[in-house]
Amino acid sequence: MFETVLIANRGEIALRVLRACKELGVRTAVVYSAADADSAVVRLADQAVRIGPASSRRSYLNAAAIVEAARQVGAQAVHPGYGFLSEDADFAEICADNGLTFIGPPPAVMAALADKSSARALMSRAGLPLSPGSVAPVPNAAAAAEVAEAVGYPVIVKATAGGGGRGMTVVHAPGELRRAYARTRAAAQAAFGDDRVYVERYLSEARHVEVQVLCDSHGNGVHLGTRDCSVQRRHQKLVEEAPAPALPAAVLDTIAETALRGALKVGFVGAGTLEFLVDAEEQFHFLEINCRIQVEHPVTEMVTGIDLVHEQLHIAAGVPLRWRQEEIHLHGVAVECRVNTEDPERDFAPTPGRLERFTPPGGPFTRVDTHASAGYLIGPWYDSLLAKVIVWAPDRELALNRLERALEEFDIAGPGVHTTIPFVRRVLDDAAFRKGRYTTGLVDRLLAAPAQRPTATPAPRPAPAAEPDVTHRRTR
Amino acid sequence: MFETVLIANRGEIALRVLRACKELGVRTAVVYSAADADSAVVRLADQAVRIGPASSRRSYLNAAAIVEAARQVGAQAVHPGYGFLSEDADFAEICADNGLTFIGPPPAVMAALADKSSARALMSRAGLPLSPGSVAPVPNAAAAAEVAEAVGYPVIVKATAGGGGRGMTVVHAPGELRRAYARTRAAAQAAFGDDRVYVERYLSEARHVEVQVLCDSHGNGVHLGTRDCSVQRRHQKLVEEAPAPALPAAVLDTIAETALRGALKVGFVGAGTLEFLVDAEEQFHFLEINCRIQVEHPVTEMVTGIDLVHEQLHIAAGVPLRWRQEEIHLHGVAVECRVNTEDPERDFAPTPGRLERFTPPGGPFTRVDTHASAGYLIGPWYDSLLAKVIVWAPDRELALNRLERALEEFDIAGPGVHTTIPFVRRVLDDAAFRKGRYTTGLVDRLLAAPAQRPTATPAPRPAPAAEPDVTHRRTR
Amino acid sequence: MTSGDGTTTVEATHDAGVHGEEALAGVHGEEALAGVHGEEALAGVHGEEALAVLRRQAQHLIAELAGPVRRIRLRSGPAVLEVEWHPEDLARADVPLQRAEAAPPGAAPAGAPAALNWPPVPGRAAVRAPIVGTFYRAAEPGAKPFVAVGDLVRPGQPVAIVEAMKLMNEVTADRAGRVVAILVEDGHPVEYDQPLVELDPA
Amino acid sequence: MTSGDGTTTVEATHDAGVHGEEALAGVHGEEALAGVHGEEALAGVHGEEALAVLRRQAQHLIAELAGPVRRIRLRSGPAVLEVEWHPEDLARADVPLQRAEAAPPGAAPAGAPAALNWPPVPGRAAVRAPIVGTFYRAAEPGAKPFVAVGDLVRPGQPVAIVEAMKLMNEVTADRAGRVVAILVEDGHPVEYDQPLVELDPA
Repeated sequence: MFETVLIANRGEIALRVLRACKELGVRTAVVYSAADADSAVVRLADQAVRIGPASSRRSYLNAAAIVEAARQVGAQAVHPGYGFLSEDADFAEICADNGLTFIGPPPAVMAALADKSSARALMSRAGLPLSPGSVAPVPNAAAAAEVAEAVGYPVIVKATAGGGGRGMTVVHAPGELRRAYARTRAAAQAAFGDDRVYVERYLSEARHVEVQVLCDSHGNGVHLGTRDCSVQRRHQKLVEEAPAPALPAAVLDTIAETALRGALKVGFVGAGTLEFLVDAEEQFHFLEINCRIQVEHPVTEMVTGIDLVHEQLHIAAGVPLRWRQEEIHLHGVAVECRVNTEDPERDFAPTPGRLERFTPPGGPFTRVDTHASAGYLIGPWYDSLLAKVIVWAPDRELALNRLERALEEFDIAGPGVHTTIPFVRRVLDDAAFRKGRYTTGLVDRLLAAPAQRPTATPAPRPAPAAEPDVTHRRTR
Repeated sequence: MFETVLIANRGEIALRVLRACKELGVRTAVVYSAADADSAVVRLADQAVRIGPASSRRSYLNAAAIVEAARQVGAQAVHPGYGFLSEDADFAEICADNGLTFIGPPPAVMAALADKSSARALMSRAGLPLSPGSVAPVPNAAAAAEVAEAVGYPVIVKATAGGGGRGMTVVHAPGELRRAYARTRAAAQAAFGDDRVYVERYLSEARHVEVQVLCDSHGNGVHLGTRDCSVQRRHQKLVEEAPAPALPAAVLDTIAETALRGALKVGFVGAGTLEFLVDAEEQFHFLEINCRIQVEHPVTEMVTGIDLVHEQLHIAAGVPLRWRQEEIHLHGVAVECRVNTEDPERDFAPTPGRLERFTPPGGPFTRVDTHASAGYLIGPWYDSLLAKVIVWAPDRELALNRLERALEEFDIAGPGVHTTIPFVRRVLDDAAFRKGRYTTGLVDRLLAAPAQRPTATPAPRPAPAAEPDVTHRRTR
Repeated sequence: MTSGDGTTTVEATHDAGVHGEEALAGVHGEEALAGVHGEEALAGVHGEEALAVLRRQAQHLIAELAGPVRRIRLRSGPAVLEVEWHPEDLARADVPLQRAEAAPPGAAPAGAPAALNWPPVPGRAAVRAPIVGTFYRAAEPGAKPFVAVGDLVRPGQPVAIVEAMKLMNEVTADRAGRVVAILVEDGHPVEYDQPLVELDPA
Repeated sequence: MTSGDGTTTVEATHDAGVHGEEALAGVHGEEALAGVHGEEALAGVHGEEALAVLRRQAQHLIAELAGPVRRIRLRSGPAVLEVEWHPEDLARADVPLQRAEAAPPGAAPAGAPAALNWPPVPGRAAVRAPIVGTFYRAAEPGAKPFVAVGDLVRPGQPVAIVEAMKLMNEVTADRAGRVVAILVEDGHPVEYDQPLVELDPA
């Protein structure tokens, strides 16, 4: 095992990684921006290095500063968390060049998989079913229209360099295609410096099902079952659960086994997630692979008893996988919801501010991952994720009851601070969600329906927030 | 299931019961004293009734006020938690007389088991091995000396009406017996209004192993394995774990099965705990049975996945047990420690005060049960239990590492407030504890050794606290 | 709003009328606060703790009071907290102490019923429930009530009964005064310490 | 201790000598506080929030400053927080703002190194590290240092190099002044924004 690991992230995931390191007896060092000087992870780390100002471009996205910090603290490895540089193959390579173990797949594998189009091609060759559409980028609007005609409308035009909610446009009719194609290319060029796009059939009422895999550096791999993350608003996940509900066990097994085969074929190493869309006919289609720990990894931990960040560290240290597939059992149901400091009533706009009260829920089978505490100042600089509440229960109904109970307990208050808790509670109340028969269309349906506001006096509206640093605001 | 349950307790256990009720869709009502008007459970309950002043004799021990409150809120059942009236057979009977279900065993069973001497006799007839000594109370000092000679010194003189740490005297040599006998009788008369005592062999270096049972009102029962609670200071438990470590599985199984047989034979109903001492030869001796939820019940929940308070409610509502013994599996290891507001450097004196900071640990497989939050005022009136930190891991070493990690995170500060966390960390550091080879002598050994104080500036000493209400300060 | 401590004082004035030269928005109150703070600096954290309690209590108090408040004053031992508002700010008298904080969004109104928010007028006294139970104005059904509005009562005079577990607990006045109001309907449940009968002390 | 906001001011006086009539333990500072509080009442919660920020920053400042402090004053926009201590209370100047709070018991000293506790003397300026890296006083080994104590520097004049990832980042003075101290040893690691060279502004 490593002697010192540098945590190159902030917020709840930095704390999550710190916890794993401490539990394994690894010395912890963390980088931080000037805005995070008072953060919990800085307080708890064995060492902390200030690497830049609040702006993430000059701090958490600053590869040179991070490598310099790793050198200063004598770290052997860098854990990138999620977001920021976690899927940046260049950063992984810079780490390698400086004698640091990047905790993730080898740089070449990352580079191949970060490009969505290339990942599609690789996974298709590895035997994974893709949604109908182009595998290679389409060279021009005419080619795009050809693909769209072939697969049928609606289609989605996606940037190969895009991440999650950004760089994609849904096209409902042939007349819209040319403009959507041009716009997506331009947006992709602006956002990612890469204007290649591809076209695939758009499944509006599908389930987002993903598979957690662990692969070591000796060619072994296991899958840890499925998660359903269909509760999304503009491709931002809000509620996640494991295992995916209301699908036959045989279908889930097939998806999980297929995913693991694909991961092993492309030489994946570490903790990764393969995302699929499952249509109404229970057919599944590969979407993309994420080469890092996911925000929603705790639901898998709770149903398997396996600490995924521990396993990331073991794998990065060269330890062979400690389980065979038949030793991994899923117990019960785990559900996570994200508590973002956003106002669902104002189109989920971020609401920074000082937390005057912050008392997370506790009790049986209830886990909270958060970097916040009473008195914490939510700045306008980063991601609005404030806390994750994760519960476990022997069955889904009890798990949902438990999550409702936990959210009712969660006491968060500060001038101008709003959270997604009221909206999540609407999701948990929804009849289709309760039955497990929901799709990625759930959130739009709820947003279209009139919200039943609690009768409490509305809190005063905050002053408009400063523009958040968007680099970190991608789907995970 | 009940429509409304009245929670007749305070602090973390009141919140624990409230959580269980909410998860089962049961309406919650809670009683509170004037000192607890701002408590979390009062905030979260559907209804709250102020039943008296801070003094527990006039509030949480006031049976008439509690029954009156139950009538006012229309409750069908009363959950007594632990401590206070939870093992008061008279209270259970008053509940029954007023048409309320007392969540616990039938009053007659409780009455028989609350008397330690009677419980010993019943369990002996049920086939449980007792430690050598008298079964019936000893009528005079001469009879006590006779028993002591027969079983060999040291012996312990125990009040039949005693509870945990109170009403017991250890006698090391024949010359001390007469005085110890007289003193224990007098103390028992003063404390419990009942001066009967009995004599048994004293095992100074034994393990405290207890068995959790669940018995329904239809004659079915299961055990949920063992807990080790040997880390005690003056019979107050500080650290508990499940399952009991470093004993052969066959021995643990025998203890658990024997305990369940005993519980079923005496007509026990509900969630109960049978306590045993296990000597160096791995022989086990019945100590007592507790007819209520225990403080340390979460460790059993974490290794079984069964919510014990849910089961108490189901059993009280007449539902047959939902598991057969062979369906109950233990996974991994869970460890709990109690965070009391006491100063280990001043003989564990309570340290009341206002919490300026209170940030409990979070993260994977980490559970915190607490009624406190930032700004909470710890009054001098009640028990000093502030929080319980419970962790789970696949194996014991990782569980202990995780508990250390969690305690390091726990940020508690307020003028004059001290906690048992530094002392618990000494326990976790102890080599014998680490190996699982510890006995009830561990804490005394640590207290005799020079403590390695952290080098931080000592905080100012608080003003002497008001005398706490001792009625609630018994071992559980 | 008493905390069981004999030295605790809480006053609230509902009067929205004119006010004198001292009512310089907040300054008067904060000066009192500053004075205490300065004195207490020598005594370490105790003064701060006491003031924190006062602030907290003031927040609760403001949240509990109905209608615009002009002035509040809290004292606990040597610490004093006093706040006075401008008349034109009456509608937002809660802002400086953040009324929103005292009522967590989404929290059901549990705990103290409205009747515990007492006294409505400074100087008034209350006879309070000695036990949780059912309030009765008369010794038995159909009998004459112990007291009626306008009556003068002596210390020790029975004014009501609270029944708990079929035991009748006589409630007596602890001081002389004129009955201003009966605060609970006959036969309704009451909590411990709930004001039952409002007195204008003689 | 700047927060990036142009209107933020922090002053700390280490002078333990005599002081004038204004030094009435805490009252002066609290009066300022009270004034702000009163003015800000109309502006709603912003004043309170600003003051909470000031209080927090004051705690940090006190925790970071070495030696006895006589007076601190923080201003951020319209909000002001000022505290002044009696000279005989210098040893416990931390009490009113609870120094203990700023250093959680048991927490390892992580985060900002001692050198970030700056400035030691009001009015002094610092040239700070623009990036995390290694501090060098000269352009190359054996060369003459860019500056030495006592030198006068012009705005824009190079005063040091911070090397990061083998790139040499020239550090230049942002104002004119006399070099009072070199705050970091040659070849030692520095964090972002760490004071490197202390200037007495000209």
